[in-house]
Amino acid sequence: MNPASERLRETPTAPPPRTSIWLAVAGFGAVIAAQVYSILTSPAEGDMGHLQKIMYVHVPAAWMTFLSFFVVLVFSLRYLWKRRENDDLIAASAAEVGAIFNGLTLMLGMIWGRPAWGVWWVWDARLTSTLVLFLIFAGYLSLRALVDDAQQRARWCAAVGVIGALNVPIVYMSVKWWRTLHQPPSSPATLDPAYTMGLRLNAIALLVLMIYFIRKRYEIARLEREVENMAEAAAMGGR
Amino acid sequence: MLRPQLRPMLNGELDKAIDLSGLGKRFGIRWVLRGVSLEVGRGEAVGLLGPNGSGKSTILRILGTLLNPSAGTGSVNGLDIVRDASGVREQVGYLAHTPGLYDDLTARENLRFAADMLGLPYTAVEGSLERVGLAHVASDRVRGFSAGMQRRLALARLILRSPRVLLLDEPYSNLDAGGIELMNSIILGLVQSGGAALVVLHELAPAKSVLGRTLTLAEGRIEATS
Amino acid sequence: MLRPQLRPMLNGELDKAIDLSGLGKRFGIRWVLRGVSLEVGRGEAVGLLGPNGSGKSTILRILGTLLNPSAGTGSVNGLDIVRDASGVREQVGYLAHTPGLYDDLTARENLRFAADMLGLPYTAVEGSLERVGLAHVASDRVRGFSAGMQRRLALARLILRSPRVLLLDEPYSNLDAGGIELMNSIILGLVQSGGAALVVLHELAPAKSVLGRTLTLAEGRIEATS
Amino acid sequence: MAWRDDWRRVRAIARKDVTTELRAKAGFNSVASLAVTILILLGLALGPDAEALRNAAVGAVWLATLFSGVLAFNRSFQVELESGALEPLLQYPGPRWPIFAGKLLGNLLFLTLMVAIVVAAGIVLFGIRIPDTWPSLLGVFALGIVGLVVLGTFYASMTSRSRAREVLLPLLLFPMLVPVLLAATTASKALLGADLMHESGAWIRLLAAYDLVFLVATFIAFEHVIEA
Amino acid sequence: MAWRDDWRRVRAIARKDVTTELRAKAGFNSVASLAVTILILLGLALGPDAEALRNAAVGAVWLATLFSGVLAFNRSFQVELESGALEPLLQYPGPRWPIFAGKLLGNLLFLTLMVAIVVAAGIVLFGIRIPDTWPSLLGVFALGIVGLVVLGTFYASMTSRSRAREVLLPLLLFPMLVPVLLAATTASKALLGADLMHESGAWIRLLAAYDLVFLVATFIAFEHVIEA
Ligand code: HEM
Ligand SMILES: Nc1ncnc2c1ncn2[C@@H]1O[C@H](COP(=O)(O)OP(=O)(O)OP(=O)(O)O)[C@@H](O)[C@H]1O
Ligand SMILES: Nc1ncnc2c1ncn2[C@@H]1O[C@H](COP(=O)(O)OP(=O)(O)OP(=O)(O)O)[C@@H](O)[C@H]1O
Ligand SMILES: [Mg+2]
Ligand SMILES: [Mg+2]
Repeated sequence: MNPASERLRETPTAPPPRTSIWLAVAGFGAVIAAQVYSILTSPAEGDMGHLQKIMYVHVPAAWMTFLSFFVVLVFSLRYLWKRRENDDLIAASAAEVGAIFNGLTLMLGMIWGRPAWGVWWVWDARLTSTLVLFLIFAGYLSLRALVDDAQQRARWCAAVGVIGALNVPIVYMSVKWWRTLHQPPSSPATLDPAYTMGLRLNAIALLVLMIYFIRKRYEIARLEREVENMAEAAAMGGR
Repeated sequence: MLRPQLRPMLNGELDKAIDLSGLGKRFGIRWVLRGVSLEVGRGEAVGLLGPNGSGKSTILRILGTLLNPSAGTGSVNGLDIVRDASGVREQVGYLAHTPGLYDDLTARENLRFAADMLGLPYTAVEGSLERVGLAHVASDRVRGFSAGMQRRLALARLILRSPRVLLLDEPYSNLDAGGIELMNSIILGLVQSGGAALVVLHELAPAKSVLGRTLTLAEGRIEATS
Repeated sequence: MLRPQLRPMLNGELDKAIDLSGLGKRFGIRWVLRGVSLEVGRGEAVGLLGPNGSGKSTILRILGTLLNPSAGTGSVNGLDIVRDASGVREQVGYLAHTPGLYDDLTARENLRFAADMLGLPYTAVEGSLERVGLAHVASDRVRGFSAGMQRRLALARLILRSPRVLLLDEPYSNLDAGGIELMNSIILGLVQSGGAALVVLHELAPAKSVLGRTLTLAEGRIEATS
Repeated sequence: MAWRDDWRRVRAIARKDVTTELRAKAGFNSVASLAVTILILLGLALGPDAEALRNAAVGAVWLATLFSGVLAFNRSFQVELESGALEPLLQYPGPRWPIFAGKLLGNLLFLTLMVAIVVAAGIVLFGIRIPDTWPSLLGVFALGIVGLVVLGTFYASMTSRSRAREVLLPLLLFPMLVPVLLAATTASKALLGADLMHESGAWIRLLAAYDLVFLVATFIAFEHVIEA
Repeated sequence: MAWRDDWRRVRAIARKDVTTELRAKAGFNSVASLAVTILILLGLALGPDAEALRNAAVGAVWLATLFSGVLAFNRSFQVELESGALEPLLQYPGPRWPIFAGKLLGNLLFLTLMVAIVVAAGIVLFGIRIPDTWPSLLGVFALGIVGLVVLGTFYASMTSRSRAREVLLPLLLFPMLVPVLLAATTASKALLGADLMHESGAWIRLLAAYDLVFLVATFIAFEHVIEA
């Protein structure tokens, strides 16, 4: 029934990846550099003043959210197809990291919204869909936490991950219509070219950081499995 | 994590009803089965003993494709229990600790549901109700059944279609003298027709007449054999 | 509701640990027990046999104040099981088909909870864990316990406080040889100290050494006595 | 032949679920009356003035359906798990999709009936008046129910096997159902406002797409999910 | 002496419940985030325009609390039933009220935390601004929670023993809680509208009376209800 079930019990034989410290250095370094650059170069924005600089984290964070959830989709599919445990672990790591970026986007957005719009929250399409996205993957994570059997957890979460990801565009569209059918969305102003460069740099920096986080999280997961495999060796060895 | 010596040998396997080699199972990081190898030939009923918590039920559940092994391989009538899970399901009949019946359905409805799922005619139902001696309560809800009555009904469902390999987990518990006789006659009938049975039990007495040999499980391996 | 001849005789009852007279119980309109009268004296362990669905568990549940009788009366150490239900609860220890443990608590936590409810010191807990041979898994969650391990833990909870009257419903099922011995030693210890036990079972073998006499239940009445 | 067997399985499961729902004292009746109760609570909480209520009406109806529907989905698998009946179910030879299809069918019947009742109650309580566009309104509800049931049944097949099903299911399900909720409510509002068709038309198309996507996806995914 | 024993029982039960809630990972976190999810669903269903939302805010907060609270109550007894642990619990000698008191305590802790989170979310999402009358607002919430927990725990002790608990409990509970809901929402609205104290004062007195009555009543009734 299940494709390639033979590999289903196979635990990775290759040693777990060693995420080099340099990746971390590069990530954080790039972030700092990008921040410094963009803060120095960007003019104080008209009505928001220097507050606008939140954007340099807020927006890239949002992009990274989408990206990491795309990773979840890809690797969940791959797990269902190949049934390799690694794919499940990567998907899980990406989901956690994505959730964090998602939360960051929300937080910064709200912190920004308070002075910018005078309220913490508006039921704007982009905001709402971001929030729903967050909920979807909060569900994904609590499901992970709740299932004990490793293979069952892997299969269930892969399914939930795929189906959740499928839903993201539908959610976005529906919320958009929901708004526009009533009044023009009070969504964030689209960008003034003066900021795009800084934004790009920060995006790249956060991208490196994201890759580092996911790899690190994956490495930890793999090490946990290693412990179990050693236990297996001990158990099965004495024969 | 299969090590070479754990791989199955797929040749000359066809005279074996059940064949486990190097079976390992862990829950979390705790290894409950540490390389169990056992064979049950056609026309043989084998008893499986062992202290509480030694992993007997776990073996049956793996053979019943309800659990996946963590290591090693197993096959039923030559079908791999992981790759051909659905094929194995056609062969085995698994009787668990818990009867697993629908409390709000009557005895008859429970069996008719099973018949539907198995693609069998309803006539088979009445027969097996007779056989387990529940015909007189056939249209009572299961909720009110006593422990033993529920075991009997589970047994009736088991023999609805005649499985070639029976996996029985403490089949005699809750059964009265009549029930024990019934159980034995079923096992004997199967064995004589070239089927096989693996019977988990603690008290040998009731099964004396039917078991060819018994294995004993301890520390996650087969220890004694008699 | 009580027919005259079912009324209890309240004199000279104090040497009896368990005394049922004319006990009747119906579920819906079906009478499962139709006038069961039995006595268990101090220092006596009595076996209760009977076919599946004959009402054995029902009798124990009534004695354990979990069910109310539909007719007749009963008393434990002279306390009426309906009027002095709470008094009876102090006396009896009831071991049911199902262990009734908290799956998310560890073995130790389960017993400590019992100790809290009973007003006993925690030191008692370790002792009875030792006694039932679960000390090595004392801090594992019960969820993962095997059938027999759960029975053992239920037993440990039972002997935490020493009840004067034990009501055991098929106490040997799921238990391995060691477990059976343990169970017997507990029953013996109780009867020797002047307590009493009513033991429901199907297979006499494991209990041979401890049961004074056995009663057989059929058609809702006590039939044979040996 | 094989198809006939599978179809028999589907019917068997649907029938069993319906039977048990009708037998179990707290079956359909209770869920339905709970839905109405929730509707009333919403009415009370959203304050007395009639104007606000009429605007909230449609949303309230759908929320009531959602909140009580979740219970129905869980129950449909809970039946299997009480007394471990799921294991025997998985033991039957043959494909697993009939199990899903059967559950789906059962829940569909169940929910359709329930929605009918809730809507009736909503009409009475919130003084909604039925527009001439009621056929397309029916369409909206049908599509909404399908979306609800498909995802609900699918997630229930997992959550009901985990501890804390009654919490986990809504937690996973509700965010997924946001499009259904929005589409259904907005489209219904539009139609009730006797609005121009094309306005709600977009929503109806969205719902249809949603249903289609997830019907296919869940049927594929179920095989993987149901495995032991 | 006897009192000390009973108090020990109360603590033991409360501790056990909290422990299991924390262990079963779908305990508090999930229930809390479910509450927030429900809050958002309400926001979505009640349409985007900010004015309507601000009016609905208080009601939404209370509804979210109600709907997710029900789950908590059921869980607290479900623990007993999962593996027939209720029978042993009833077998223990001594009075039964400590069982009720223990459950009550556990649920009270649980719900207070949850409400705190829900309110915070409500403030952010619906743009509620905190009035100077916040102390009496706190009072309203405290009283509301007590009323909710007392009746919820009591009914759960009955319903959780029937199969369809997740349906039966809200079915019985919600109608009983109508006064709490009305009083809590109206009083809160009054206070948020920075209204004259005496307006909400009446409601607060009502809540207090309600709590008192049912606290006494349930404690008396429990002994009878819990019996096998
Ligand atoms: C909780 C509140 C907020 C959330 C959840 C949020 C979410 C997002 C997301 C998901 C994006 C990426 C959209 C895309 O690139 O497709 C984004 C972009 C952006 N956000 Fe926010 N946002 C929030 C508040 C704000 C506020 C208050 C401002 C400023 C007034 C703001 C300004 C922007 C800008 C300028 C962009 C880039 C727009 C573009 O790329 O066209 N956001 N936000
Ligand atoms: N809650 C109930 N509702 C309806 N009928 C019941 C209920 N409990 C028991 N019965 C009926 O009472 C009869 C006796 O049940 P009981 O469990 O006492 O039998 P038993 O002697 O323990 O059988 P076993 O040896 O199989 O355990 C059975 O026929 C059963 O159908
Ligand atoms: N789902 C599970 N999670 C964790 N551990 C488990 C699980 N199922 C079984 N175990 C562990 O595996 C071991 C074997 O369990 P199993 O039920 O196979 O024992 P058994 O031989 O059937 O014992 P018994 O004779 O008491 O039934 C036990 O120690 C148990 O703790
Ligand atoms: Mg076992
Ligand atoms: Mg019995």
